[in-house]
Amino acid sequence: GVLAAGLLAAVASCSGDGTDKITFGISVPTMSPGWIALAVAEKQGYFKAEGIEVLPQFLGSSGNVLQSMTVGRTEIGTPTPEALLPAIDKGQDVQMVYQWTRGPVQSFAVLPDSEIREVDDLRGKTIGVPDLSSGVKQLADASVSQAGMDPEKDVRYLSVDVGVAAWDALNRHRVDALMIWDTEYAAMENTGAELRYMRADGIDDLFSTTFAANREWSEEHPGDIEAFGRAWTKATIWASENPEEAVKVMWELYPETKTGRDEEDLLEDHVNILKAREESVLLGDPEVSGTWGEYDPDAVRKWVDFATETELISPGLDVDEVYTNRFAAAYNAFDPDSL
Amino acid sequence: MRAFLPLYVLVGVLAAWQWLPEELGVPDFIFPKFSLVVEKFTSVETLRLLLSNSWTTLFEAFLGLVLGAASGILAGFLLAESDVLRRAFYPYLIALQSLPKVAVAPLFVIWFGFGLAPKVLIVALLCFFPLLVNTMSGVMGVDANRLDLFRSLCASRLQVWRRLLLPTSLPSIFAGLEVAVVFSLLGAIVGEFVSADSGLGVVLQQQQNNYDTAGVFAVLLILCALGVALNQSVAWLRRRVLFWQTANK
Amino acid sequence: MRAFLPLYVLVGVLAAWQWLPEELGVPDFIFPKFSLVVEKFTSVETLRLLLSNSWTTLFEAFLGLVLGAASGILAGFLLAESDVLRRAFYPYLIALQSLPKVAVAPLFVIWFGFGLAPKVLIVALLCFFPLLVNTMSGVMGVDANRLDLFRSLCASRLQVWRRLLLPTSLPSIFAGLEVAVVFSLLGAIVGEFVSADSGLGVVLQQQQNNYDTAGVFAVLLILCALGVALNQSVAWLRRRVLFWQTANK
Amino acid sequence: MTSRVGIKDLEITFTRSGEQPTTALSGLDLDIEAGTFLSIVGPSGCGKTTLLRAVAGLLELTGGSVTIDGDQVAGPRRETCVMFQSPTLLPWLNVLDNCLLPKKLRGRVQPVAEERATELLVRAGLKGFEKKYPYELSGGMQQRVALCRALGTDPSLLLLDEPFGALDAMTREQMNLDLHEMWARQSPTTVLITHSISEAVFLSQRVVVMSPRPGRVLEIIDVPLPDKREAPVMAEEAFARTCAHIRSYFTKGERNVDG
Amino acid sequence: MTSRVGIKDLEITFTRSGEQPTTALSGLDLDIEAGTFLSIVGPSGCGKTTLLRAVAGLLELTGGSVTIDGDQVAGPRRETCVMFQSPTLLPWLNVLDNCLLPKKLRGRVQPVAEERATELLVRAGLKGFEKKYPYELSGGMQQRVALCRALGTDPSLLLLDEPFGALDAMTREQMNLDLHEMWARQSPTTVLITHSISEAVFLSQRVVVMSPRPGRVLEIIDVPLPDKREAPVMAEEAFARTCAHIRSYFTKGERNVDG
Ligand SMILES: Nc1ncnc2c1ncn2[C@@H]1O[C@H](COP(=O)(O)OP(=O)(O)OP(=O)(O)O)[C@@H](O)[C@H]1O
Ligand SMILES: Nc1ncnc2c1ncn2[C@@H]1O[C@H](COP(=O)(O)OP(=O)(O)OP(=O)(O)O)[C@@H](O)[C@H]1O
Ligand SMILES: Cc1ncc(C[n+]2csc(CCO)c2C)c(N)n1
Ligand SMILES: [Mg+2]
Ligand SMILES: [Mg+2]
Repeated sequence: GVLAAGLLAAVASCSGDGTDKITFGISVPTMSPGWIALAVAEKQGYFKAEGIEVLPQFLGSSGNVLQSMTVGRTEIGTPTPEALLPAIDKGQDVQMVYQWTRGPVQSFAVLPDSEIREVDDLRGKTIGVPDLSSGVKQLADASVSQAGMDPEKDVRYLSVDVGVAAWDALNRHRVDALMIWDTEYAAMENTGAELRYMRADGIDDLFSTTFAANREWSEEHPGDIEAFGRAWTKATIWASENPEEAVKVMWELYPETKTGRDEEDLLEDHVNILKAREESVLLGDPEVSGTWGEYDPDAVRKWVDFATETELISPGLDVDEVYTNRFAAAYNAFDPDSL
Repeated sequence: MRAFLPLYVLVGVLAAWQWLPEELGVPDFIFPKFSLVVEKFTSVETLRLLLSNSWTTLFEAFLGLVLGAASGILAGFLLAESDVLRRAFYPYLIALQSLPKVAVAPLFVIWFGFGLAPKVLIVALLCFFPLLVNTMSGVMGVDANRLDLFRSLCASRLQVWRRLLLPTSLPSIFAGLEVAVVFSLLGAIVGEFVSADSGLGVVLQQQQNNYDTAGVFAVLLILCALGVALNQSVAWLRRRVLFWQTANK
Repeated sequence: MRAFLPLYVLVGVLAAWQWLPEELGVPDFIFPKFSLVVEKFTSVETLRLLLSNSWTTLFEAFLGLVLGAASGILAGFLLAESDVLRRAFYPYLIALQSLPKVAVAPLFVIWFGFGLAPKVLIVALLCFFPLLVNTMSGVMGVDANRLDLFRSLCASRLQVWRRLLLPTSLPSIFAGLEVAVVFSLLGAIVGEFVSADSGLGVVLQQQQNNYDTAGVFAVLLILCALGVALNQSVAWLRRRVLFWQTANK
Repeated sequence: MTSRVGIKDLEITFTRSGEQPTTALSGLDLDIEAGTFLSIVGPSGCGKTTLLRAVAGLLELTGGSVTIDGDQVAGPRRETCVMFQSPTLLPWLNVLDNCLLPKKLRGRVQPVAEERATELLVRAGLKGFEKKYPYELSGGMQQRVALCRALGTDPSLLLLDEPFGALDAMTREQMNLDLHEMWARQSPTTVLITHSISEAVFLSQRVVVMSPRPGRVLEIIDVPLPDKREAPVMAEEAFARTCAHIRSYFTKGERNVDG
Repeated sequence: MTSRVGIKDLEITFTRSGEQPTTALSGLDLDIEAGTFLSIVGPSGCGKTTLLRAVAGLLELTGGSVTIDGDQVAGPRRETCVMFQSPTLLPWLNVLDNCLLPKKLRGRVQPVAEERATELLVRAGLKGFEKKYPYELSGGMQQRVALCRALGTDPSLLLLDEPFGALDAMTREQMNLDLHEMWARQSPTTVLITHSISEAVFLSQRVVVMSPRPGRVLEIIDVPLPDKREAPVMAEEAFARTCAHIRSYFTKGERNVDG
């Protein structure tokens, strides 16, 4: 009884009081080079310089992040749109506030010698996805539909997890193609795997993981959001310019990520993964255009339309309500050369 | 009055489930109230979906339970029988148990493919241990006089096993079974989480993903009901089989 | 000869682990041979990492075990004591157990925060049931004559509990503990898989990320070792406490 | 420190669903005056133990009533002490702790209680076995421990179910004398079940002879001997006569044990 | 169908680590000729049960040797049958199945074996209880079931540990006669532990008197009675004289029960 009470007390005290502490809920289970900006911003003091303290929480999936946001345990979360839009549709009062991955992170992959050349060739084939329920599969469905096939009948899905299991399934021809995402493919290639990628035309604009915040909180703490976004931007830039340093920073702050091969190989591997993620993060060169974290209204509309079409959400969701660009100027308000 | 306590508790639990979330202002997609969950069971389509997937999960759980329980009981007798065997193999069996199922599930998928096998094996692995330990513990508790009786009658090891140790350890084995039968469901779900094309675990993930919390709760409710039903079947069986234990109370 | 069986088995297992993967042409990142796993333990840095994370996991497992076991034993006695209580509450406890931990772990994180609490609770939930069932089963097996003795001495319920039912059910409780102590590790890992910043579950996932299968096996090896050590501690304790059971064999 | 027991029209039937019920006792009447030493003899399986357990409040009656000092017996009572037919020692307690169990259940064990128990054990020939565990004792030794446990409680109603069944003649005689002495000193109402007719006569003021199942009282025999009993009593003619009278019940019919 | 038992310099000591060892038997010599009926009497705790268990091959000897028909006893033997001091019935078997257990362990139970067991049960006064379970029986009834179980096995060496301790005088006498009759018919070598001196003399050809612990043989008394025993034998002078002789061992010292 006493113990339980103690635990609950501990729980109560760790839920932030909201001034300068921001709990950042992340939709993957663990730290990875794809999220290296987090480590960099911390280590380089970008968060501190902005007067905020960020408490990162790896929550495993977008759903968990969103739920955590509803009960106010997480201020800023990193859902994917296919999880976020239905939540908004169901009445969760959240808003996209920072455009992070500006394009899709996932694509089909096949072995180099596969007879599958384009998405059309997938007819009658088996596609490996991390699990049958993930957003990955929804986008796979969409891609297959784009190519004029019926995802229910013309292809088969098999859940193959990620990592070794997924690679092994492809390699042993238990599946004909994989549908996973950038950083996972990079990790596979790091092990010497050779992959050939394909993407359906129609889903090019469907950006992936993005940052969202509780609307009420963001109205009360606009400064915190701006501070966070600016620090994140700085870290992203720094990491893209100093990838090796960035990886070492990650190792330092997250020592458990430094495991596996010897240090040099691992450094190369992690830089590769980081680079893979940057393809979507740096898409359209936001540095040049000064549009870090800013949403392209058309891209958002495409997403909402797509979600409506695929019955993820009911028709009539107001596009302007799901995102805001009002903090975007602040994200870009710094001197890149000062980094 | 006291006889009605179970009923009161039931009503209380359901009432709390119905009213508390609303009272506390918890949104439906975080903790849906009871009526919303019940609604899930009113659509024929949903019912059919739940039914067919429950069947898959139950089947995996059942196969794994039979496999795990049978080998657990057998191993329990073998290890209780011989000190040498116990010292030689028990540590490895414990080691096997200490492998987190969530971590080995992907390995199982690699080794055993995507079919029934990995799920059944995970269930078996989870059910094996309670029966192993409880069988051993039951055998240890055998009355020394009865053992002497059998020894004096020159009973073979198999006879001692069948006519003395088995009945003696049955109460303990049944306790193990009561635990294992519930764990078998958990194991099937873990297996389905990693790789499956049907089963309640898949439905659960899909509904989580669709933000259909009431659906998630409906599946959890089904799992609870299955767990209770399985457990109570074992308890019922125990009362039948262990008549001499309940009768003299 | 027979006394050396454990040693032979150990050597056999390790030899198979070392040579079989190569013989069968299994790639290292699917099933690394033993020497590769051992190598993991040669770097001071890795060792330090493993040690500190083992500590986290052990701590969670231990807290949860204490919480779950204590409440399981207590509930076991209460439910064994009263038929009405059992009928009123046992089904809910089973229902609670039937909730797949992998599915409720995220809910726990949301309800109880990111700290120790959700992991400890998952562990407690997992450990609760074996002890509940085994305590109840142990109490049921009490000798009717001994119960009459206590009744004839007008012993209070608490006295019957403390001086008769507790010692009587100790063998069964220890069997439950032996199971629970191993499950406590599994629970901690499940909890860490959902949300954690340290612990063997985190290391495990990182290694999976890095395709460091040898590292995964190293962590699994540690978990096995911890499981065996915990289980053997309980077994050792049992032999001490249950001296009257082992002595007359 | 003594209790009066009244048994009226007692019936006890054991039923197991789907089986023929067994009527152990039926229409049994018996009054035991306060402070009496009463023995019960009867064929094996006639319901002696059942009667004892009914008086101890350990059984639900299916008919009739049992009263102690005028109160209906509804459950075990503090002033009653039972020694069961089997020793029923707790395997996790050593001999001394087994003896002290009743005291422990009634509060803290005073050093004087421990001395008392040790003394009883020594008188029972168990010196040096205080720290041994039950499984290290012979059958007769276990029985003696159980008796010591019962005698240590100073009850006002003492119920003994074949306390000396596993003892040799001499130990038994010695224990008989000890029991008599204790009864003479504190005169608890004592009910003794025994298969030894001479023991019954030697120790009791009254002997109840029971019929085969369903058990009833055949006769209540007043023992025509002085209250103070010592070994020479057994040589008296009245002793032999009473024994013979009781024995006649057991040899009357040819084979009337059990049904 | 009979066995010769030889016991040489037998010593049995029980040790528990950290405790003082108990020497139950020391330097015990005894030869039992094939087909003899031999009884053992001695104070409670003197080592009778221990001796029986050693002969049955259930104990590891700490010294000396036990042979049956010249073979060293290394474990339980098929031709030996033991009846233990406590009934040791299996609670999950009914009375008849408990009796048939030895047969079951030796192969399929023939209908004739079942008839035989039923008959034994009837002779033991347990008619109508064949389908009851042990907890539904009185102490004495359980003991009779255990005896029926032992007698049903037709052993060539029969070891009985206080088989009649919980029986009333009359049932006991009847069972004595039954046992004697069975022995006379099949003459297995029989070792009977009893606390009843008259029972020992009535049934046996020889009576062994044991000393208090550590148990040794004090005297082996040949019973000067004809091999065929019937109730009138007890009236003979030789019977009374032998009983008195044995009893003298139990009354010699003042209080020499146990240590
Ligand atoms: N729990 C029970 N269930 C069913 N029948 C019972 C139970 N206890 C006793 N009996 C029956 O009641 C009758 C009387 O039993 P009880 O134990 O009182 O006999 P007893 O006189 O003490 O015999 P003994 O001298 O052999 O101990 C017996 O026939 C027995 O079968
Ligand atoms: N398992 C054991 N461990 C330790 N000591 C034992 C054990 N069994 C018997 N003893 C001791 O050996 C001695 C002889 O015991 P045994 O049971 O042979 O006596 P017994 O002659 O059969 O007595 P009784 O007539 O009371 O049955 C006793 O002092 C007893 O304490
Ligand atoms: C940056 C980032 N990388 C990977 C995932 C994992 N993930 C889970 S579902 C899904 C589909 C997204 O379109 C992806 C990619 C993530 N959430 N965010
Ligand atoms: Mg009785
Ligand atoms: Mg004995």
